[in-house]
Formats: sequence, C-alpha cells, structure tokens
Amino acid sequence: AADKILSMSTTTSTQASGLLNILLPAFEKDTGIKVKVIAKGTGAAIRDGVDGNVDVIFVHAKSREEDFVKKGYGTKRYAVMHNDFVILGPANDPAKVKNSSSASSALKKIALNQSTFVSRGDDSGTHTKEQFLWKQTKLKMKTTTTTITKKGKKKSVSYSQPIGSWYNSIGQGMGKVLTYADEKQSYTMSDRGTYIKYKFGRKQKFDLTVLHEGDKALANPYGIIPINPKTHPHVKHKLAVQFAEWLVSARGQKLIDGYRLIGKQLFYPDAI
Amino acid sequence: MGFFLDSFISAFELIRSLDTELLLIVVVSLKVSGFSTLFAGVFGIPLGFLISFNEFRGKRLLITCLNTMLALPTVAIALFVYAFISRRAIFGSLDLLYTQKAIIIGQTFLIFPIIATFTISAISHIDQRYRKTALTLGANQKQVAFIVLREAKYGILAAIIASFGRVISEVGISMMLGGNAKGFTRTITTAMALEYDKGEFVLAVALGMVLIIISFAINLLFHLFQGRDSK
Amino acid sequence: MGFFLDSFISAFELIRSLDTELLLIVVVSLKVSGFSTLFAGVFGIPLGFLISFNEFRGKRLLITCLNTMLALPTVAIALFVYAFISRRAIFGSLDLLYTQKAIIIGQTFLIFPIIATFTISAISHIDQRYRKTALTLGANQKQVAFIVLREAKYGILAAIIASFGRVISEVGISMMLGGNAKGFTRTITTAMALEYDKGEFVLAVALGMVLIIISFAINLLFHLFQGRDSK
Amino acid sequence: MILYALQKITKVFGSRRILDIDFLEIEEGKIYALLGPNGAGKTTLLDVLGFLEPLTSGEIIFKNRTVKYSENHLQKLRRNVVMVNQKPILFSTSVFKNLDFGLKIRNIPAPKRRLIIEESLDLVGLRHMIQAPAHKLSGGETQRVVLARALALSPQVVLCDEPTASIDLENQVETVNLLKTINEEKNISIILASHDRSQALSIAHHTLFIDHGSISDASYENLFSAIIHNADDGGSTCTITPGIELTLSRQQKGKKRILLDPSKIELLDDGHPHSGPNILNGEILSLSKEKDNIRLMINIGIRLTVFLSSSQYRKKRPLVGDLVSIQIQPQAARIL
Amino acid sequence: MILYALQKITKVFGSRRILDIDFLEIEEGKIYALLGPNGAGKTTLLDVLGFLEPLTSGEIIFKNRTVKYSENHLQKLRRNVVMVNQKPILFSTSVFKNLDFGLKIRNIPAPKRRLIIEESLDLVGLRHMIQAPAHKLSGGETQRVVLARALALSPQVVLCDEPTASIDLENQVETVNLLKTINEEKNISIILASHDRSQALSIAHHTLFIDHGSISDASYENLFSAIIHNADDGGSTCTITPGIELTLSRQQKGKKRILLDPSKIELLDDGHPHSGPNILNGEILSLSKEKDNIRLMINIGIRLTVFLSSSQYRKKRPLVGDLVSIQIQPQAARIL
Ligand SMILES: Nc1ncnc2c1ncn2[C@@H]1O[C@H](COP(=O)(O)OP(=O)(O)OP(=O)(O)O)[C@@H](O)[C@H]1O
Ligand SMILES: Nc1ncnc2c1ncn2[C@@H]1O[C@H](COP(=O)(O)OP(=O)(O)OP(=O)(O)O)[C@@H](O)[C@H]1O
Ligand SMILES: [Mg+2]
Ligand SMILES: [Mg+2]
Repeated sequence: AADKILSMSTTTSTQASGLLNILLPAFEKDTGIKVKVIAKGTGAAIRDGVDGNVDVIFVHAKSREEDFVKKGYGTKRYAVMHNDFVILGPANDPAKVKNSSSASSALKKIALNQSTFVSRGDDSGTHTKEQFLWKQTKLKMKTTTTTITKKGKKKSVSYSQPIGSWYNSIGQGMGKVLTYADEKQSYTMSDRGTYIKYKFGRKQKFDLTVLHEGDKALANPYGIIPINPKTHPHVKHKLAVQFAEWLVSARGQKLIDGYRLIGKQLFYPDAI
Repeated sequence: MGFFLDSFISAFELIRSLDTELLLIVVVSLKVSGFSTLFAGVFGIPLGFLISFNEFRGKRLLITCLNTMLALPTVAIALFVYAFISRRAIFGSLDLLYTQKAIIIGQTFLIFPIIATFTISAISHIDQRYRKTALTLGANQKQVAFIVLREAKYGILAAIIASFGRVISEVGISMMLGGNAKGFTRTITTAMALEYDKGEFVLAVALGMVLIIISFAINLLFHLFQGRDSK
Repeated sequence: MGFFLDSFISAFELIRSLDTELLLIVVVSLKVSGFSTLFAGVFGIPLGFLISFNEFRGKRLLITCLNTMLALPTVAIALFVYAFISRRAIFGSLDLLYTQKAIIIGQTFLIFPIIATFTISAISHIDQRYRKTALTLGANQKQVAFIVLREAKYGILAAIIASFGRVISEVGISMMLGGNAKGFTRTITTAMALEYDKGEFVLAVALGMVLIIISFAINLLFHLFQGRDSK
Repeated sequence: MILYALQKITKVFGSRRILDIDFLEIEEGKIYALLGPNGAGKTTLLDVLGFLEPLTSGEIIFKNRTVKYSENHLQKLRRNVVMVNQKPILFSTSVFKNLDFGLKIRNIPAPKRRLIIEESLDLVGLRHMIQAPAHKLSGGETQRVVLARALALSPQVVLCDEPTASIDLENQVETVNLLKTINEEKNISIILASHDRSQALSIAHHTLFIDHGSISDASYENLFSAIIHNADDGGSTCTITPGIELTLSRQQKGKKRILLDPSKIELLDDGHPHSGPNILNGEILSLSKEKDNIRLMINIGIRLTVFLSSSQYRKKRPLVGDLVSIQIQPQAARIL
Repeated sequence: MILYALQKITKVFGSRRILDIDFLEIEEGKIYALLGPNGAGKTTLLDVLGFLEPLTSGEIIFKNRTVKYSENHLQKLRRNVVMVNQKPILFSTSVFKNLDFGLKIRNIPAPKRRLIIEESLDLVGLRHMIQAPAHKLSGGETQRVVLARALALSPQVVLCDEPTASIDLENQVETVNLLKTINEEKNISIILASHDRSQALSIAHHTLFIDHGSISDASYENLFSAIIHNADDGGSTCTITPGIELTLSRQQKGKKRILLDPSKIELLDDGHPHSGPNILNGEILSLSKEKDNIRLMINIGIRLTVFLSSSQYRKKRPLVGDLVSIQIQPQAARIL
C-alpha cells in the first residue's frame, strides 16, 4: 500500500483554495493512488523537488519551472491551469488606480501617490510576477544583494523593490498578506482564488476590493512537474506521471473547470 | 467578545461531533509528542544524571551550552535535521522527511536540552545525603541513580510535562519536517496554522482550545498524582 | 557536512560585512525580546511571589493553570491578541497590529507563565527560615519579599534567561502579530522562516547561527556572574 | 511585671493539636528554659511567642495588651521580640549587611547603625569578621553572628531555640555566658528551648517542662518507657527494663511513659545492700549542685536521678563510686 | 586485630587541609569516640573511613589490605562499613523498603530479607512501624530506623556521626544503649563522633581527640581562648578571662587556644583560701566517675575540670558545694 502514496509539494494557494479537496479524492477513486500534500511557499516547494524530497511539484512560477526542467530536476512541465492576479485596494481608492490602462500603470500610480503597498516578498510565484510588473513601471528600484556560500563557492542572492517606506515587504503567504493589507487598508496584489476565499468565503469581514484586473500580464499559470528519476532514482516517477496526465486529461480538466468557490470560478483549464 | 464565543461554540461542536478528521489530528499530535517526549526523556534524563554525578573540567560550560540550546529556534532545529534526512543527505535513503518520524526526531532535539537541564536542576536540589546514604548501604552507581531518581521524581516529572507541553504546542518543526500532510503529519498546531492561513480564525482558535483542554488534563493528572502522595 | 560549512561561512560573512539589514533585524529581535522579557518579569515575578506567599483555596489549581499555560501554542496566543487589537476590535484604534508593540504584547503573554512558575519553584526551594528570620527581625511583607528575592536570585535570573531564550527563538507570534515587515518588524526568526520559505536554507541557517551566538553570550555572562559569586 | 500571659491557647496542624496550654505567665527580665522531648512543641511555642505563627484559639497578652492577629499589629510586636532559630541562617550577604538589615528597617541613621553593629559584634568577639561573606562562616561563628544580629536590635525579649545543639563545648560555654550577660546587663528577657537539662538549669531562673503541647510542672528527668501489668492486690507492677520492677498503688495497664520524681526517691542509710519492694541497689556515678539540691546520678541498670537537700547531703556525705540502696515511693511514680 | 591503619593521610578541600593524620590504628570489635570542636574534621574522617570520600594523599589499610581507590573496589569495601549520618535521612518510601534496599543490593532472597528486617526493627523497638511512610516519622524515630537500617546489613563497622545531637534525653539513652548492645552482642566495631564528652566516655573503649584535622592525645577538656603576654622573667602571662591569669614557663605571645591538662591540676588541702601564683579558688559544682578517675567540675569564674585518682578522692573526700583552692602547674598548660 505504501507504494500507492505519491508525495507532492505544492503552493499554499492550491490547497487553501480547496481545489485539491475536489481533485485528490477523485484521483484516488480513479487510480487508487493517495496523494500526500506538502503545502508551502513556491521557493520551498521547488527546493523540495531539487532535493528529491517529493515525487512531483505543482507550482505557479512558469520561468522557474522551465529552468527546473532544463536543469534536469524534472522530466516535463505539464501546463494544468491558470487563473489570474488582481490588484486590490481600499474602496475609496486614494491612488485612483481604478480604470488604469495596465497593471504596471496601476502600480505606478500607487508608487507616485506613496500609498501603502503590501508585497509578498517571499520569492513566490506571486512575488515573481509582482517584481516583473514593477520592472515595467520603469521606476527607480533598489537592489539588495546578499553574499552567501554554496558548495564552497560564493554566490549572491539579490532582489529589488521600489524605494520608499510605503512599500511593505512582509515575506509571508498570500492569506497573511491579505490580512495585513486589509488591516492597513493598503494596496496589494493577490491571486484571484485566495481573494475570493477571503472576501466571500468567511465570516470575518474583508474590506479590500478589486481595483484592477484583466491585464494579460496578470495571468497566473500553474504547472505540474514529475521529478526526474535520473537525478533521484527513488522517486515514484510512474505514479507522478500518472497523476500529471490525469490532471491534464479530460476528466481532470473538467473537474478544474467545474470547481466553484461561493459560486465563482477560480481556475481555468489550460490543457483542453 | 463574539469572536471567542464563536470559537468556543465551534470547539465544542468539533469535539461533540467527534469529527474523524479532528480525531486523527489529535491522535497524530499525541503520538508524535508522546514519542518525542519519550525519546528526549530516554536520552535527556540519563545525560542529566551523568552530568550531575560526575565532576569534570568544563562541566559548567557544558551546562551553559545546554542552556543555550534552550533558545534554539524551531526553524534552526528543523533545518538542521533537514540537512541530514533530506533525500540527498546521508540518511536520505531512509525516507524520513515528511513523516511523523521526522517530526519526532526534530522535536526530540528541541526538548532534549529542556529535560536534561531540568533533571540537572532537580538533582541539584536533592540533598547530597541521599547519594551518600545509598553509597554507604552498598549501592553501585546505577542503584545510587535509582535512589536519587526516586527523590527527584516530581522535579523530573514536571520537566517531562513541561517538555510535552512544549512539543505539543510547537509548530515550526511539525510544519517543516512533517509537512502538514493531511492524514499523515497534520497535527493540531499545523492544522491551526493552516486554518489561520486560510483566514479561518474561528476554527484555528477552536483547535487551540482542544489543545489547551488536553494539556490541562495532563497537568491536572500530575497535580492529583503529586497531591495524593504529599498528603 | 558541506551544507553546515556553507552556512557557517555565510554566517561569518554576514557578521563580518556588518550587513545593515542584518543589523537592523538583530536590533529589532533584541529590542522586542528584551521588552517582552522585561514586562513578563514585571508582572510574572510579583505574581509568583504573591502565589508563593499566600495560602488560599485553589492555590494548587492556579499553579496547575499556569503550568497549562506553558503549553499555549504561539498561534493561539497570537490569535487571542489579534482578536483584541485588530482594526475592528476594541483596541483597534490604537493601531497596534503589525508593530513591534504587538509582538511585545504577544510575547509577554507567552513567557509570563514561564516566569511566574519558575519564580514559584525557585521560592519553594528557598528555606522557609529565610522568611521567618526576616519577619522576626521586624520586616514587613515587602522587606520579606526582598530577602527571599535575594536568596532566590539565581533561580529567578535563570527563569528570565530561559524566557528571553524562548521569545528570541519563537516565530509564531512575531510572524502573526508583527507581520515580518521588512525594516519594521522583521526579527531573526521571521527572517529565517522567510529564507526557508524561499528555499534559501543557507541563509536561514546563517541567521540561526547569529541567534545562537547571541544566546550563548547571554548564558555565558550568567555563568560567569554566578561563578564569581559562588567562589 | 508580666511579659506574656497565655490563656487557653491551642495550635492545631492538620488534625493534630500541637499546643494546648491552659495558662502560662512569663515574667519580664528573667531567663526561662523550655525543656521537653522531641516533637513536644517547643519550637512551635517559641514561634507563637515570637508572633511568627498565629494561634488556632486562645489569647496572648503581651505587656498588658491583648495581641491582635493583624499583620500590622504583629509587625509592631515583632520589633520587641527576636527569635534565634533552631538551625539559624544568615542571609547570603556580608556579616555587616546581616546585622544592618533589622536596623535599617527601624529607620536608624547610618552612622549610628555602624556603631551598633560594631558594638554587637564586639559582644560575640567577631568584630574582625564584619566584612566577611556570611555563608562562609563555620557553624559556631554563624551561631554567634545570629545572636549579635538579634542583640543589635535591642529587643525586650530574645527567643533561642536550642542555641547550643551541635555546637562544640568551647562555643557552648561562650554562648551560654553571652546569654547570661545580656540578660543581666541589658535586662533582656530570654526564653530558650533546650535538651540539655543541666545547661538549662545552670542559666535559667525558671524551667518549664513541655510535653505533648502542654506545660507541666514535672521535671524533665527520670522519664522511662515501661510496661505495666495489673497486680492482684489492686495495684500494678511496672517493668522498666528486665530486672527493674516497681510496684504501683494504682491499677494501670499497657506500655506507658513513666516519670519518677527525683525528690521523692529516698537514699537509704549505709550498710549491707537492702532489699524489699521498690528498693534498688546501684552505684553513684556523679554528684552535682542544682539550686538548693544536690543531684545524684545512680546507675541501677538504668541511670536514675535522685535529689538530696543540701542538709541531707552534708549529713550522709555519699561519694562517687559508693554502692547505695534507694527506695522509690509509690507516689514518686507518675504515669504520663 | 587491626581494623584500620591510616598512614600519612591528608584530605584537602580547595586550599584548606581538612585532614592531616600521620598514623592511626583502630582495633576491631571496639567502640571509638571521636571528639573535637566544630570544623575539626570529624565528619570528614568518618567519610574517609566509610570509603565515601577519596584521600588527597596517604594510605588506608583495611583489614590488612591496602584500599585502592577504584569504584569497584570501594563498593566492595563499603559493604563492610555502614555510616549513620550526622543528619540522617530516610528515603521517601516505607520503612520496610528503606531497610530492604541494602539487603536487595546484596542479593539476599526475599523471605530472608523480611526476617532480617523484622529482627532489626525489633532491636530498635519499631517493628510496628514497618509499613509506615518513612518521611512522616518524628526525629527520634527516624534516628532509630536509620540505625536499624545499618544493622540489618550486619556490617563489620558502624560509623555514627553525632548520633544523639538534637535527640531528646529518652531517645539519647536508648540510642547509646543500642550501640553498646550491638557492639557486645554482634561484635560490631563502632566509631562515633560526638560533642558530648561524658556520653562518649560512658560508651567508648577509646576516645580520639581531633582538632584542625589532626589526631592528638590531648583530652577535649579545659580548652580556652586566652591572651598571652611575655613576662619579664623569660616566661609569660596568660589571661583566660579578666581575673584568671596563669604564669607560663615559656615565652609566648598573642591570642591562643590553651589546654589545661585536668590530671595535672592539683586540689590543695582544705583550709583558708590559698593564694599565690597559679592558685585559684572556686566552688565544686559536680563530681563524677570516669574510668579510674573522679572528675571534679570547679567554678573558678570559668568551669574547670580536675581529675583526681580514686585513692586521692577517697582520701580528700571533697563534697559538692565545697569551696576549694587549686594549683595549676605550669606544665599542665599546653598551647595549641
Ligand atoms: N508546619 C507544621 N505542620 C504540621 N506539623 C507540624 C508543623 N510544625 C511542627 N509540626 C509538628 O508539631 C510537633 C511539634 O513540633 P515542634 O517543632 O514544636 O517540636 P519541638 O518540641 O521543637 O521538637 P524538637 O526537640 O525535635 O525540636 C511535631 O510533631 C511536628 O511534627
Ligand atoms: N566539601 C567540602 N568542601 C570544602 N570544605 C569542606 C567540605 N566539607 C567540609 N569542609 C570543611 O572542612 C572542615 C571540617 O569539616 P567537618 O564536617 O569534617 O567538621 P566536623 O568536625 O564534623 O564539625 P562539626 O562538629 O561542626 O560537625 C570544616 O571547616 C568544613 O567547612
Ligand atoms: Mg524544635
Ligand atoms: Mg560533623
């Protein structure tokens, strides 16, 4: 029976949105395979894949995923689904970002108005996307570099962010960022799933509303990658591939398409 | 506050409905914490005895080091253990990461210094005469240790309970080494962290209340046990 | 293990370069932990004295409750404090959430039972005769407490150091009430958690080493202090 | 003047009545010795007299004023009475600070405090140790510093609980002399508990015997465990150890504690060993002076104390080592 | 037979030499009493004899075999020697289990253990308390159970550290008698430390005086602190208390401890008070028997012990209360 258990590292958003609660029981019913889910930040999930701690990873940071496959840690990236990011803010919208032409121009307005903006700051898929958008605003960025030693060699880790104390980088998961931003009545960027859950799925009130959405640049694709058995011979590659293919099969995609949270669609299938 | 009332009602509901999922989480918590307390005791108590009973250079420094270990953050311990049991590490092939065993290993490291230092302190409060009396009656080192153990039993028991309280309430190691996998390594605290992540504060507090009830029950038992004996 | 060597070198690099960001994090950690230890001491030590010095119904039950509070998970404490200081709660207008003050409040709740129970235990190990002697020499309650405090000073100091170790190494409260806001409420442990989340384990361990160096220094100081006196 | 008057006091710990004194008056300016077996309640009584333990019932009148059990009132009273513990302790600081503590509390200005402290240490001959750390003193030194600490406060009463147990002979003598001196020169009343009867008698104006929490006028001497059987004639036979049997006039039974009043034991005239009921033979071990009596210790298998009046002693002139016969009158025996 | 032979032993704690004994032999089957002031090293010596403390240097020969300081060897030796502590303790369990502990360790079968335990408790008269929880016994009972626990192991040697301090008279007598009994009936050697000189003498075959860690043949009596000044004639004057001055033959100076040998003090014949150098007047407080001597306690301002031989005593027939004159020979004084 132990062989029928598949370990998967994934981002908190897939778990917190409740999607896995639909997909996994169905998958187990179809194949008899149980999936053990380890939910964490995108960076740590990818790290799990690099270290071979799990059999498959299910994350949303497309460029890093492709890099992951290229380096030989994974066999193939299956595009499973996408949803999108939204820019949230207080209803009175002090920076007047409503009706901005693009996501980056919305961010620029926030910066120019010095309105508080809360950032994930944790190297997650969302954070990667946010950094990409900030770069497009052509605002001046501050880059911090830390030198560390890896395998005896010096290596530097750097990240950049806009300048100013209005920019709050809090290094936490999406849910906590939303709580934080709501408390501070500030702007932030979130994936739609978590936002819907917070806004409509709980008893507690949540005041932030969507101020900008729909820009192509805000797309948020999720991919699943089985770990490469050449790098980590112990992984249950067959089961991993079975799961990935099940997800992109008509059955999996239909379940994704049909998933509703409080009557709202969260994810859009990418494979059909 | 309405919030706490809600949580309280939810906690009560959770318990009353004997929710199987809750039950499983509680069982995992108890099992993991129980084993790590057991192992920490098995290593920590004898270590405390060894340190107390022997005079050697650097003894006080060793105790200082143990005291320092009390301030080891769970994140650091988790990473330390991770470095040994991750797939690519020496013990990787044992496939320990993201299992209850991994949590137990990490938690054992967390509380082992607590038990050792408490034991040293409990023994230091036991009159030297107990040791001398046992010796003069012909006891060997092991039998002396047994006598001292009996006299220090409440101190050591208190250490064990405090340690159990520490592990059952910790979240860092359980999360990082156990992975909070539903049905496998989800404990009360990681479930709380998850509910908090999801913004489900009421459920998080309800779980916290379940935890407090468990640890109150354990402390009450200790209280009654000690009370009966000192009457 | 290469991993630890890497981390060690990185930690050394971090400290050597006097990285301003690291410095800020360390300062915030020390400041927050220092204040919460201070407040917990200011409330916990007198409470320990009050409980020890008075006989009343339910005294042992109260001690059992304090012991139970030792097992309060940080998540639960954080949520509890959150329920009072969130924007919509009674103290919301004070704008405490996600400030260092919020961390201090939460951590004070975390360690205050530790200090109280340690104080009770330290006093219970002090001979009743000290109290009687002070009384017969004409002391009032406050002066008696002073005498007992002096005799129990190392026990209480140990409690304070253990509490400081507990808060400087905890992550749940700092994360949830402080928010890990870079430059404001980022502490060593929340920074570690972040680096872990990012998969940058080397940096996480390096930060952990900085923390251990701090707490070793504090324990060493205590060790020397105590040693000088008992010579 | 009457220092303490105790009326119908009891002290109960749990379900045990530890003290039960109907009436007791203690005069001012005198030395009282409290004698009694282990667990008799000596320490507890001293605690009560030192206002350190509340009573379960009854009343204490201290210097004509009834003691009220409020912390404030007690604290004032305690300033007149200092207790020296059975196993005394010094605070973990210097000798000076130990003596300073009580004076500071009494708001005495610093220069005067210093004078008093030096004077008090002079009294016990330890002025040169004024700056020594208190917890490094030897047992005898500790005892003396504790006394100095009490005296520095010029109390009206000093309570001493076994001030010389475990103290060596040299220091025992010094301590006893010191107590005498302060009683005479400073007119401080002293109440001390002791097991050493001869020491107590050599120093005290009055001795009190306490047993099972009650004060009795019996002397703490010739106390034995005995087994008592009823005899046919309406009396009973009491076996103290095999070979030593007494005939008692009253019916009694079982294992009892028996007290033989030393002044009701008669030393028979010289001559061949006597024999008869309640007549025992033995050797005189020692002779000593005790107030107006002479105390004989006679080994009759057990050690027995006999009191002779001075005049009888001068008449009979018994010597140490003499073999003598004694007769124990039935009324000398008292069963506890 | 020689039980212990100690050769050039020293014991150092920190920088202080606590024991320093050149040579000491202890015979088998005898009772030895160890007398000496506080801090003299009595307890430490007993610890060494009980193989509980290692030596700093020197050698102990126990029953003709040199003691090796390895834990294994010591453990075997300890099975022959049981120590009864100065402040004895019982383990926090029942009286039965307390006695059982040492027997179980020696692998004695359970039924036999039970017999031995009951027998030992009978010896101290506490068989009825066999199941009582040990920590609820009174002081006197504890002391007796501790003795029973030692005796149950049928050791060859029992070491007792102040077995009667703080114990009431009744139990003191019982304890002393018990020690005598086991020495006589079971031929167990006993070494006891005590402050009570007369008690020690009444029970011991040999007394050892220990001071500053060294054994000396001086008796533990007439020990005073004195201030000595040089005199003009090459001798010196020694002031014990104001009014009591002695002339010594040797030059000395400073505050010293002085020992006056009681058998070198002469009781002058009756008559008017004598006077002259080293002649003092006082009252006889007590007379007692001590081996072949009679011991006089004389109050000359301080209490002084004087030994008379039996024949001299019978000749001079001093009485308690007599006023007498004594002469202290210069060679009676010994400066420590
Ligand atoms: N706090 C207490 N709680 C319960 N019992 C107590 C307490 N204090 C004393 N006792 C008991 O009261 C009795 C009298 O004790 P106390 O100390 O007054 O005796 P003592 O005459 O001083 O004896 P000793 O000669 O051994 O010093 C003892 O049996 C003791 O066990
Ligand atoms: N473990 C130790 N470390 C340092 N000094 C010690 C230790 N044990 C005893 N001493 C010192 O050694 C000396 C002798 O102590 P010991 O207990 O043998 O004296 P004693 O003759 O039994 O005195 P007492 O009559 O007070 O019982 C004392 O001055 C004591 O302070
Ligand atoms: Mg007492
Ligand atoms: Mg001793």
